[in-house]
Amino acid sequence: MELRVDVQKNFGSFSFAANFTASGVSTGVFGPSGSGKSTLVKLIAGLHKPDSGVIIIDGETLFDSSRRQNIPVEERRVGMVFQHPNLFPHLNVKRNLLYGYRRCPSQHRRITLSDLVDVLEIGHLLDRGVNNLSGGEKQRVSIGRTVLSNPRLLLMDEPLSALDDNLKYQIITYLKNVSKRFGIPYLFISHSLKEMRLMSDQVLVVEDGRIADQMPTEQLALSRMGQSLTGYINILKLKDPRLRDELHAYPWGDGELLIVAGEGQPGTLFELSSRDIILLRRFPHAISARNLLKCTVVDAFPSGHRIGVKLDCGGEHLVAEVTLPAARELEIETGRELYAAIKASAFRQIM
Amino acid sequence: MELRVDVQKNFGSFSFAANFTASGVSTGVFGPSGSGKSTLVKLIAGLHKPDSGVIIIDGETLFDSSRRQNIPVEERRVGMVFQHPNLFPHLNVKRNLLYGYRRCPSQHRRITLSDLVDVLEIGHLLDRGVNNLSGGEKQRVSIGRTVLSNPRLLLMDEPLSALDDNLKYQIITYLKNVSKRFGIPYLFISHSLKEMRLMSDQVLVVEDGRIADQMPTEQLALSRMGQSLTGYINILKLKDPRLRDELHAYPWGDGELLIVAGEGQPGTLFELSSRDIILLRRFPHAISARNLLKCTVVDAFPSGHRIGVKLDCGGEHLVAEVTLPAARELEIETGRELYAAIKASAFRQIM
Amino acid sequence: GDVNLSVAASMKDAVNQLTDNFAKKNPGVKFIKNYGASGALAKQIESGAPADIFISANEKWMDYLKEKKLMDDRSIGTFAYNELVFVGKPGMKVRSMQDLAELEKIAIGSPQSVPAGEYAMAALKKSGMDKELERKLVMAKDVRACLMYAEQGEVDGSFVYKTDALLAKNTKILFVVPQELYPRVTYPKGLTAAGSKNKDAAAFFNYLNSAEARKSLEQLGFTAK
Amino acid sequence: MNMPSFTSADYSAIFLSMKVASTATLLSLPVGFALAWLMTYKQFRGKVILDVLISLPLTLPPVVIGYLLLLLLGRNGWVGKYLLQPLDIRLIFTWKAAVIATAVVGFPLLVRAIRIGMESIDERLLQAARTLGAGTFDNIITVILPLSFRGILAGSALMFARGLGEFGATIIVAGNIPGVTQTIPLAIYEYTSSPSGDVMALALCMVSISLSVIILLFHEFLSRRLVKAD
Amino acid sequence: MNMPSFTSADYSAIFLSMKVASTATLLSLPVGFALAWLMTYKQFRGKVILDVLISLPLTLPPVVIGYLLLLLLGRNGWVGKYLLQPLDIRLIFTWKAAVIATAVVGFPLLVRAIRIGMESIDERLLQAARTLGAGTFDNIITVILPLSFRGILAGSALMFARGLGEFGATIIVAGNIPGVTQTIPLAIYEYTSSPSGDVMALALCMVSISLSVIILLFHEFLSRRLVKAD
Ligand SMILES: Nc1ncnc2c1ncn2[C@@H]1O[C@H](COP(=O)(O)OP(=O)(O)OP(=O)(O)O)[C@@H](O)[C@H]1O
Ligand SMILES: Nc1ncnc2c1ncn2[C@@H]1O[C@H](COP(=O)(O)OP(=O)(O)OP(=O)(O)O)[C@@H](O)[C@H]1O
Ligand code: MOO
Ligand SMILES: [Mg+2]
Ligand SMILES: [Mg+2]
Repeated sequence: MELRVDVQKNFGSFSFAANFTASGVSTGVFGPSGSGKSTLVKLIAGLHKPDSGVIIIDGETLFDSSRRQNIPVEERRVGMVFQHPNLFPHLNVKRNLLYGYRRCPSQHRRITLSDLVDVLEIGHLLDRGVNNLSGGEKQRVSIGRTVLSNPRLLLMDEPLSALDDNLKYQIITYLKNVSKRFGIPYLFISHSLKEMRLMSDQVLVVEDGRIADQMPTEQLALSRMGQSLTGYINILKLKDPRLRDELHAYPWGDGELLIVAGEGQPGTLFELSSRDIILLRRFPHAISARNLLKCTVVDAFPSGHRIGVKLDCGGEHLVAEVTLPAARELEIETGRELYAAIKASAFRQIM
Repeated sequence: MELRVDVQKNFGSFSFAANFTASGVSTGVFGPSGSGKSTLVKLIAGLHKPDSGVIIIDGETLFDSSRRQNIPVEERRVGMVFQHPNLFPHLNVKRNLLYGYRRCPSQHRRITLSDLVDVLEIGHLLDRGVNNLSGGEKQRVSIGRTVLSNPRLLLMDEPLSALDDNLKYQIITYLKNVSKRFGIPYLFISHSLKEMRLMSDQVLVVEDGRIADQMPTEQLALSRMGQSLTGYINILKLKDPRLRDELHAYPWGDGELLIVAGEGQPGTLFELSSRDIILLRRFPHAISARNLLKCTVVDAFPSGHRIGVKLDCGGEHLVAEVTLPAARELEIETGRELYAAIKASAFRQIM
Repeated sequence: GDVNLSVAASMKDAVNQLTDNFAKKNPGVKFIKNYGASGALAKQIESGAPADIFISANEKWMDYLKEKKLMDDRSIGTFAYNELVFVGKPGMKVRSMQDLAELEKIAIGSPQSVPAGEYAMAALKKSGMDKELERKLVMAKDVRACLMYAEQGEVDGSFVYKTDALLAKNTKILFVVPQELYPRVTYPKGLTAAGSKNKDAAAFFNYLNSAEARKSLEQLGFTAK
Repeated sequence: MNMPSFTSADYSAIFLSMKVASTATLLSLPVGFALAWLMTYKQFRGKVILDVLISLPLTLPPVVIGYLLLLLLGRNGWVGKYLLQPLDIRLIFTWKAAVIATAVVGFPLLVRAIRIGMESIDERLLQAARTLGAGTFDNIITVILPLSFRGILAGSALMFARGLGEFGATIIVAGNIPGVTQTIPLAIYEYTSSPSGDVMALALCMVSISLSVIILLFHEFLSRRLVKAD
Repeated sequence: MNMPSFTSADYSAIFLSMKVASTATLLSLPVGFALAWLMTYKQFRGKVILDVLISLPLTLPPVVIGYLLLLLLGRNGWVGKYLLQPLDIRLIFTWKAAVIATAVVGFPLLVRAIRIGMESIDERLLQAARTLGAGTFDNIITVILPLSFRGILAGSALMFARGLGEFGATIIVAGNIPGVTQTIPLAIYEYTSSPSGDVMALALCMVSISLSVIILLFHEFLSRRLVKAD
């Protein structure tokens, strides 16, 4: 997908301007409260009309003020999940879910009700009215309704904040799968850098009504590493584990990573915080960390009051994070050989 | 405060029953989506009428079905923040904020507008109407409105999920301060174990329409340590740092903790994840971790697939987390002496 | 065939009797009767409402249609006469126009819209009482309302037609207004332009002039020619 | 007092009143809904003029409306002359004229009630429907219609009840012909203008009241179902 | 055509119509609001009966209502005999009687419009107000009243307009006394009763229409301000 946006919109007390081109499947929209994130997606969906500018998706012009072109919302095939669930109060859960599906031309109908219902855990709600659902239940139905409309672009405005972690990651996994399987690109608004990391490849940083920056989500994560509690999150694709002791051993680089076996199936996608990597100059003797990897510094860069260290461990890359004094002591510089200690419990299975 | 609740309520498709006594200032309500958290607080506020039972706050009966007693909502002085902001659309931000304040008997008015406005960062919104506020702005006004009503008990239903991290922790700090300074106890609903840890001392675990468990939040955190990404969070009170290298050195136990200096003032309250503590049998030589503490195992307990290790480090306690094989290798047992390595960047300033 | 009648509401009972009698003798004739205020009836006829015979409560609406060439001029004649009377509580000492000065409130029909009111006003003027009574007069919607005000005791007395006074329960005729004080109360009748081509209508129109018809009218308190 | 027995003309008046009031209401519903939609959601030139036109029948005495309709639909009126006569339709003095009179008089009530209902629909729901692919018409049918149902219901009840009581305009355009165009109010009028008619007039009033009670009960019932439907 | 000039009786009819319609509307507002609240938010015995009573004036022909009011308020009526006479108040045949007739006839419109407005208030706002310490009455004044303002506005406009057109009930209880109780519709009625009165009747109609245009414009203006007040 290629999304070209160059729009201006004035609300009197607030003015908004954006000029960017987003290509790729998953784009995040990140920024503080009141910065204009919701405004941006509403402009793209057609719910706000820009004062001037153009909006083009994959060569198709949705809006062009100079040519007086403005494709109506309902013909844009742009699905939107709002911050507020906005369920139709006169329809039950099932009819809400199917509202967009029924309006989608049949050649585009690829996602079906039954898949979705399981992931969102709303099977028991299907025949209920929507007015007395709990906050989380409403939001799940709202997500389902939009996904089922089989849009060509999905705009999601903080869809997950009302949900607890388990459900949240399950839904993230599902949304990514759907997007991948059916080729639906999306824009995803979130306050959570973690959600952002999981959901998007590139990110639009919104500040004070402007797109202040556009960068790979990686880079955003790296730049905010110092401020974030969880640091930079390394994402690792692993497969075919062997069981060793009570741990799973996954082939990785030229060695193995030992990871605590979660309940359920062995995973394929894991995250690892930069904070969970301890660097040592010399090989330690007994250490609680199960993984001790020999690696080489590829790059070192400042991030807030800390130093980000990019490591090459037998062909694979990892980002670790150290303080300035530690960096000096470890004599961090490109080419330096170090040991990285990582606890087997530090890995978190995403999928 | 002592809150005694023993109520039953049937909604046809969903039935709810709770029987507990909560004492203490800060009580969390934790549980999956649709389990009945909102229902519980609505029963206490008087917005749902229990089918039967009693609700007593500090010896004052709010509801007693056997005595046909039912103090009306507006006389309970129980403040409520809803999942949905529910702002009055016909009043501007300021009038919304003052709605409850004006109705609070003057002897109870202790929290005032100006304090609150700064913390919630809504000073620039005061004269705006509420209909076009952003999602986060609305929620902040909603929190402010309830706090300003100077209630004797605050019920907060996921008040923070629409907010970004910076603001979130700032508001948490403020809410705790307000609660402490004016002696207002609260019940706090959240999906986030972290928010829970920060906001509550004890927690009611809601499952399937029942109070499945009631325990110190510590214990909930410990028991969920294995499942949680951030592990168990050690909370440390520290003060009077010296600047050393580019780090702050805080006196702690019989030694010092080196912590990355954040922007702004040096903090007094820090959190440290159990995952961020690496245990070693022997003293390592160069290590990126700035803190290397000698400590003794006080207790070891299983948590999911891992082992929680309670350590005594010169008089102070810390909880670390290791995998089973690591535990064996380190020969974890009560009384064992170990080194705990902690990176200076692993600490996060809360206040 | 069908005969369409447009009849002033005050003539309802009389006309009902006459049509019933006529229909008995002429089973083939079906009457379609429309009762209303004379002005409304005239305007309906002007707008093309089906009407063969028009019976008005005063002459001005008949003249109105005549001017518009909607009536068969030759047929127009008087159907009946009525008399103006003054009703009030039995036992009240009111015997003449001059005695009205004693009363508090008097109802008359609205002089502009109600013929009975017009006649009453004329009588008041002629007897020189109009100035004296000006502030005591209540203008009623129609004669029926006049009578009702008196019956309910809202006014001390009302000017009504003799035919209406006969319906009274709580009031009775205190005096009959001398005929020299007001123009004669006339109910004109006529065939409309369309009605003149309707044989049954013409037959019924003739019947209205019969002795039998006259008898019916007199029974109800009208004066027939 | 013995309950007086109704004549066949009375029965047909009762029947006709119901027929006229319900036909007028049903015919007005789609038009009223469409106009309410237009007035609520669209900005256009001459909106105020349209609003005034719709509300006019409220402001003018029914009798005047009757005269105006007569002028319009009659032999010499625009509609009468150029539309009805060529098509050989006679309206004046038929029950259809009563329907038109009743519809015109009750129409402002219907439109206003539906408008109030529509104005309180949460706009975000309409936006959601649009992003889900519902075009203007689809949105009207599947969102606006059901969500303004209370207003439609209330408006219909108001209009039907008003229709049962309509007298002034009906007697002018439809005439007061027993068995043909005489509705309950017209029959009451007749009874009150003849001796000893009061009892019968009162009895017909009671019928009118009972009919409106039935309509109100039905309305309450539907509203409650609406609330219950969780 | 020369614009006919109004007589002084006509001017006083215009003035009186405005006075009567606005007095009736203003007096009915508090009662109408209270009843609408009762009907919307309370369940009680006899609710349906109250509903029927309120809606009755809609269902009955205005003239009948006039007669019923006369029976009630007149010298021998319950209210007249036991309340008005002892207090030495004379209503019948005064402009106050016109106000009462107009109020009774327009009341159902007012109440229904306010109800529709109230029914669409988000219940969660009322709950929020209660948790913030607002008791029932406080809630009514500070939340329900402003949020049902559109309904109140629409209802008042409806009622005022209906008041301008009220004829049947007024002419019975107030009489048709030029300069004292003759409102515009009564004056129109008089003009239409004489063959040459059409022009004047039409002129008065135009006045009535203009008045309602003013009211509607005012209503539109207030509604828009309501929307704009962001
Ligand atoms: N229609 C409007 N009229 C006036 N101001 C508006 C309008 N819509 C949005 N705004 C203002 O624009 C700013 C940006 O709003 P927006 O909803 O886009 O923020 P956001 O980035 O989504 O914030 P949040 O994370 O809190 O949802 C806010 O200050 C808001 O009050
Ligand atoms: N008035 C009601 N009538 C019927 N069912 C209800 C009612 N209120 C709540 N429920 C049901 O009770 C269950 C618990 O709802 P509740 O809102 O308390 O959940 P919750 O724990 O707050 O969930 P969430 O985290 O998603 O907000 C839900 O399944 C909901 O659908
Ligand atoms: O106001 Mo009317 O003319 O009796 O319906
Ligand atoms: Mg937003
Ligand atoms: Mg909830």
